Amino acid sequence: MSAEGDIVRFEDVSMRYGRGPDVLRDLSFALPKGSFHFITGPSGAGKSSLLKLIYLAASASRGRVEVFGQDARQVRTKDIPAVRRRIGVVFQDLLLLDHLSAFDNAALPLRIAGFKAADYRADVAELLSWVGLGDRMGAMPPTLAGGEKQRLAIARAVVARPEILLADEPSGNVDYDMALRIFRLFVELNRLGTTVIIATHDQDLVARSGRPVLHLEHGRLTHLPPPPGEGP
Amino acid sequence: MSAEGDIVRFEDVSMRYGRGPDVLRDLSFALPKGSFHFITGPSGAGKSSLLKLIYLAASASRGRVEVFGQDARQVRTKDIPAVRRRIGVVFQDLLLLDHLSAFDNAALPLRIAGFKAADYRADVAELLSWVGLGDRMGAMPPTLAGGEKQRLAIARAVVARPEILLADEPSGNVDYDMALRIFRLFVELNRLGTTVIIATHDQDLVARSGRPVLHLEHGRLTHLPPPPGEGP
Amino acid sequence: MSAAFDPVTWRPAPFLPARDARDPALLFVVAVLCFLACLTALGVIAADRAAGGWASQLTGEATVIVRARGGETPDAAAARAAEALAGVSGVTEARALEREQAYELIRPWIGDTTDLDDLPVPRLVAVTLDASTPATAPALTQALRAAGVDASVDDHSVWIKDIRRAADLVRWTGALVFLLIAGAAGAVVVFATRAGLAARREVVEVLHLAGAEDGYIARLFQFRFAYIAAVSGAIGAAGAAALGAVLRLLGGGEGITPALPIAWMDLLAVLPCPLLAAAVAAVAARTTAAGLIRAMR
Amino acid sequence: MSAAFDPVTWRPAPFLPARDARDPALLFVVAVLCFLACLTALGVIAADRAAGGWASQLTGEATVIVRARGGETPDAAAARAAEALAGVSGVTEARALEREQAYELIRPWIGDTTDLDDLPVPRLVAVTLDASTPATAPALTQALRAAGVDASVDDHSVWIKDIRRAADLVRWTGALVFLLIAGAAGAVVVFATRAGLAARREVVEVLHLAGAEDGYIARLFQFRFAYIAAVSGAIGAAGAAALGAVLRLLGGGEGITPALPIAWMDLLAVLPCPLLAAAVAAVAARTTAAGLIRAMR
Ligand SMILES: Nc1ncnc2c1ncn2[C@@H]1O[C@H](COP(=O)(O)OP(=O)(O)OP(=O)(O)O)[C@@H](O)[C@H]1O
Ligand SMILES: Nc1ncnc2c1ncn2[C@@H]1O[C@H](COP(=O)(O)OP(=O)(O)OP(=O)(O)O)[C@@H](O)[C@H]1O
Ligand SMILES: [Mg+2]
Ligand SMILES: [Mg+2]
Repeated sequence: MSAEGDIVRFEDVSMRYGRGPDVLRDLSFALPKGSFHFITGPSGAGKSSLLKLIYLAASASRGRVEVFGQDARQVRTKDIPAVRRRIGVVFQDLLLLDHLSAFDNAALPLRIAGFKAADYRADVAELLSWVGLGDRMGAMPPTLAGGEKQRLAIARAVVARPEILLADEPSGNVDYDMALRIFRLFVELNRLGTTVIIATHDQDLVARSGRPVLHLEHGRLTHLPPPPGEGP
Repeated sequence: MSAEGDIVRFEDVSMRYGRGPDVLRDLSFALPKGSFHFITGPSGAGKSSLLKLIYLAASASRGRVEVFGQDARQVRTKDIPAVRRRIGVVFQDLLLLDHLSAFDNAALPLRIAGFKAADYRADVAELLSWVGLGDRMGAMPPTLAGGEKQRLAIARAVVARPEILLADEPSGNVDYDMALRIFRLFVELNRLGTTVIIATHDQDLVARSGRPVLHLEHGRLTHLPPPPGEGP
Repeated sequence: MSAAFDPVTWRPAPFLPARDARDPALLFVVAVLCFLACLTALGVIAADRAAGGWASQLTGEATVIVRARGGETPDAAAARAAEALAGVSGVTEARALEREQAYELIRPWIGDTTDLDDLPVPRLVAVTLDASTPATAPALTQALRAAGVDASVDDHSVWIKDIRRAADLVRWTGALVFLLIAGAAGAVVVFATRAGLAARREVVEVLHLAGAEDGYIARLFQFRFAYIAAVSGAIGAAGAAALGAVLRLLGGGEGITPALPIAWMDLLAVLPCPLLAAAVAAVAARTTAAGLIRAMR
Repeated sequence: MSAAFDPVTWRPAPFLPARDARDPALLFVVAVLCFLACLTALGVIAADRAAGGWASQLTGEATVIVRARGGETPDAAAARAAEALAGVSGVTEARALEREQAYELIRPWIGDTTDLDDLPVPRLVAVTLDASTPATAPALTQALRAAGVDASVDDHSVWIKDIRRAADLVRWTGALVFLLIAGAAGAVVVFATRAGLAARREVVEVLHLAGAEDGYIARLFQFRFAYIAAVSGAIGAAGAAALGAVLRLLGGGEGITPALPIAWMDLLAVLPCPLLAAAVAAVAARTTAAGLIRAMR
């Protein structure tokens, strides 16, 4: 059963794509509400796949995934959007809409959540400035530099102050200073109550942050997080 | 005039997109044939733009760019493909073809150069194994992990043993061990005669490599490369 | 460039690329097929009217040939026949024709003659029938026999059968062609919509992953493609109506119009076209979007 | 999965996604329009034949009404007329009809009579004309006058004018509709090809950046889309030919076929359709690809 305060819980979770081999095997862990974790591991270890299970874009082939205290398998199809709106995701391949300006891309979650433009205009502009896109707000993604696109994807993920933030390799295309700046943004968000989970190869950042790490190798968890139940 | 042995030469080069501001300003440098350089600089400094000038996907708004001893401006449109076939590029956004298998993607430059499948089959398979994709050769890019896609893009860039290799952030999505492995691949290629130019944020790699660095800030060169003319 | 961007004046852009709404391929294909469908519809209406016109012209009248008998003069016999026929229900008017008119018709058979009185030239009675309840040939024959007149009735029934058959042929062929083209237009709307939507897969994906409700996404596409189909349907319909109007004007009394008489009111028949196209596109877009979303979960 | 992948048996995959070649939207739209175009072509051919048939039936014969004069018996006059007419160049055969046949034609005018000999019943001569160089009515009249026969010639010229006009109307309308549909089909091929190619922009980009020659890229698209158009053109043409064959079989002697007489050979008229569609698509694909490449440089 889900412990009070665990916002994400995996119990003996395995996962595979179609009829392929298991890319995640027997994962068990729990992330308390308001925690801040890194997921590390070599390329192909299953980091992105693990995040997909959390934002309900894939389902476990065995075991039980719980998000917001609900069994992922029990969430009805029509309730998935509501769950997704509580989760912000920085996708590894960004998934920006090329025909929308940076500003429109960043504002997208707020529009979907039904907010009025007048209410969030200033917030979006401020956030974009914060990630260094203040003078590129009207630009379309194909005209942005690689690191600029990545920062835009981060802005979009955090703009609606989600309860869970999943970031998949959010600093692969930015320099170290910018990576630190982004990390500070995540820390700030975490301080306001968001549970943060970051998949990354940036060992430096992981080491300096002093945050707990879930390390995957070939789909298996090799470093365990601190025992669950010590939520905020 | 172009010094003997300089494979890339910039003379007071500025560049901009459309009617936008200059993204590169007054760049002057020369890269000897067979050299190995890094290009560093914060996000948006103009690294990718500089590489575009070399593979003729953009042209300078002022100044003179020379590639293979020819003025880029003088290359006739119909001769561009021939120049491009001598250059391998790892694009920052990878540009893999989603409907082709990893193997087909990697073999693409060889097919375009007119080689017969029988002649390169084994080489492509060996290269893919080398970058750790030995068991994913039949997979389509959308089913590859982020780092796997990046390694595939690298394999495609080097497969035809180009005279110049341009790699734009080639290790943003791979772990440190894999980044080193890729670096060794580039070194190997360089030893065989390829001029290598890598744009990256990975300060660690740059520092450990001991190779010369072109550092860009706001489109200006701040570290100069060693004086030209010491090529192989 | 971005220098011109001011967040204060920013208005949300449509989630679907505006240029898609001007997608020339979709617009053109749907417009052409709607044009052809409307044109066929106009043609069918006109052909139907033409056929109806021929038939009613023929059913509206009959000719009776009266032969003088037993000393009666031909003219007297014709007058008596006309009188008898006028009394039959379903006859509006019966009028004995002049001797010369009757002679004209049989002249080839007897050659030029100056002395008409010498000849037993039959007389003709032109009968105008009631349009709604025309008298039948047997009824006319019956009345003539009752009046003791030797006459034969020609109600054009042989002709009418042929005309009716030709009219039915035109009507059915037209309807078939119309159904074919309208079906093609509908199918093109469906497929073009599906193709257009498949190209916007990434919009569906991003919105879906960002937590947009399925109905919200489906509605975006539904309105967009309904709008495109309505616009191209309207273009096609307007084109067909314009061509119809040109034909109407060009062929005032002769030319194409007598064969295909188009009335100004007929042009209104193209009105449902944009609506139908929009409805088909809306349903196609909705179901396709729903399918894409299902595949993504 | 990748476990099944063996580099030794690997064969290069086509640069353009194979599923594009089965793009249902493009296939269907082109097939439908080719079907309609071919069907119209068949219809025009058949209508042309029908009209030609009516006209040649009428132009192939003439009727001469012979009136006895100056003591000659009607039969003798008719025989003399037939003889005179047979000598006219452009006449294949001239045959005097029996008295009864002539009487049948004028019976309505004179009523039932048992004593035919009492009546000055004219005689008829049926003239069969040479199909290629038919004798004209004036030539026949001339010959009859020369032979001193009192006769009138009916060469159906009134009817022929009407028939010719109707035939021309059918022919021109058909040709217009055909041109419209064929034009629409061609334009659809062009636009569908452009739309399909725009969706493959990234293939053009990657090949271009990898150093593929412009002609090489253009050719990929050219062959691909020509192939698609040829296949759908063939499907449409086959459908039209099949429908034509069904109509041919259904309406053996009557039904639709007399009005639209389709010959088996006519079905061959659909053959150029796939070729034309392929040619149009090839040119469209080539120019579009070239345009995309130019925009990329
Ligand atoms: N859609 C898919 N279909 C099939 N296999 C997939 C799919 N996505 C990922 N895989 C495979 O699953 C394994 C784990 O992939 P995943 O993306 O989770 O790795 P990752 O840890 O995120 O790697 P990276 O650091 O390179 O992004 C890899 O072997 C990958 O090839
Ligand atoms: N196609 C384009 N149109 C307009 N502006 C562009 C275009 N591509 C890049 N830019 C702008 O030019 C500047 C330099 O971009 P460039 O991609 O060269 O940077 P970079 O050094 O590669 O950055 P990164 O490390 O983030 O990839 C940036 O401000 C970027 O927004
Ligand atoms: Mg990943
Ligand atoms: Mg870049």
